[in-house]
Amino acid sequence: MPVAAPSGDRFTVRIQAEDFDTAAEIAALSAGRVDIGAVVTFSGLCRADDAGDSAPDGSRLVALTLEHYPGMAEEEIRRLVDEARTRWPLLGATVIHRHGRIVPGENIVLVVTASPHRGAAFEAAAFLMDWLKTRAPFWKLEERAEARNWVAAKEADDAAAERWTAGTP
Amino acid sequence: MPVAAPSGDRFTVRIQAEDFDTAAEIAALSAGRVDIGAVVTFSGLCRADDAGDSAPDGSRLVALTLEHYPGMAEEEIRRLVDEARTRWPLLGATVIHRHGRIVPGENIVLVVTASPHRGAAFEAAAFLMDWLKTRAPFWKLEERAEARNWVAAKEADDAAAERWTAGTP
Amino acid sequence: MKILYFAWVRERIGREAEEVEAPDEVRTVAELAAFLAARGEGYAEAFKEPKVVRAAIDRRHARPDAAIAGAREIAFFPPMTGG
Amino acid sequence: MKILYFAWVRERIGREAEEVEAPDEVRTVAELAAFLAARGEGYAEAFKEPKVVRAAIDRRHARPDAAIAGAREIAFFPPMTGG
Repeated sequence: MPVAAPSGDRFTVRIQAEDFDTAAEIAALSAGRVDIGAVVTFSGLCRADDAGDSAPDGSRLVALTLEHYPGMAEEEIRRLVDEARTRWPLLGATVIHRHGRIVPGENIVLVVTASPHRGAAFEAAAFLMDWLKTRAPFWKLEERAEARNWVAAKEADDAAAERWTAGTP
Repeated sequence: MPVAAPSGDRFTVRIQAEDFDTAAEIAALSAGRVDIGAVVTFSGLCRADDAGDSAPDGSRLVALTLEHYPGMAEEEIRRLVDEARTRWPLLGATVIHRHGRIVPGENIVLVVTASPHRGAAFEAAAFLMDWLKTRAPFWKLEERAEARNWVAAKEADDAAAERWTAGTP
Repeated sequence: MKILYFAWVRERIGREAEEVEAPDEVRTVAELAAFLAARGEGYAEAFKEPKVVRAAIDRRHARPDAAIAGAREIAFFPPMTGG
Repeated sequence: MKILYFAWVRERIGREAEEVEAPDEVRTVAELAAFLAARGEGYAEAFKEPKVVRAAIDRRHARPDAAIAGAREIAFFPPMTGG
């Protein structure tokens, strides 16, 4: 569970079907404050050639459908945000993950981190993305002209998450 | 000089007094394309306590004035972007650096990177910021209640830039 | 206890959730998976590579040797592919 | 050639730019800095710690031992603090 936030701290996790507005999320985190020196955002988008190498029929992606575990997804991401807060001096963080059907070019996930310093903002954002990939309970179903397949987890994602490990979250 | 961009590549460097619109810059980079999987933005803001530790009179920052070398600043940042393009598979990048008087809470610098994959987008953005700090010809003059001082370069910034070195840009 | 299934585990079993009373000798996540695998063809298919299927106990990731005593909700699913 | 000064180098010297004809024996950035340092009090103050002052030749960073022959524009400035 999140530690009670010192006043001025802004930490948000949302799981939603709707798209998000990156600019509004940056503004929500940083508006009216003068202690933030660095804001990093990561937007993950659906690519037309997502996992294209492994498409059995080589056809282009029509859409992804993201299934999630509603009771757990938000809780697990909150735990990752709490872990990030123990590691870096964050003044705010926002994670939004969409579910449902998403077509190429659309947003899937947003991570925003704010800190006095750039290193912390960069590292916390990369950490959140790496861990979110391997721990947040979401599953991508690919829809192509001739097939639908569940996307296989990537070993590269496990490796990316492992690089933060000494104490895992 | 930038290599002629393959069609669809979007690389922009701007030095300007005006503020920038992060959302518009993300949109300019990613609108209408389905090959981008990851967009990372870094916004550097002016903090009220910027370099506060070293303020001779401990007073809060009133403003920063950024002086730059107009003929060189854009060229040097373009060289850094070109270097980033040789290192990571970027589909676009935008760097905007402001000059002139900037008060706490305002934007100073924006870096946006777009790539098929998140690792490349994160690393290229961090690389551009680290190198920009130590190589782009900008100088910060602090204005405080009782003093004005040129900000001293930080060894930590040199160290951050050095971590990318094997071949320096 | 309540058991939930997601993604291809859900598709193979053909249901999202069910109430299950496991016998007392089923004490861990791995033992529960083996118990479920014996319930029919879809189950057997879902759990045929038991190391691939992940689990959560009461909405927290759990290892195969985690004890299930006292759990209210246990979920089985493939490796996550969000983000 | 044209010489430019920025930030506190500019302030100490009291000017932004000037045309300078350096004698032939001034061949490197470091030699040019030493030559300029001898032009007066402000110059001496600007270059009193020569290792701190950075230089660019024709808008590219240049080391102290870089040759200045053929340069059109040479700039001197403190370590950069942008970003």
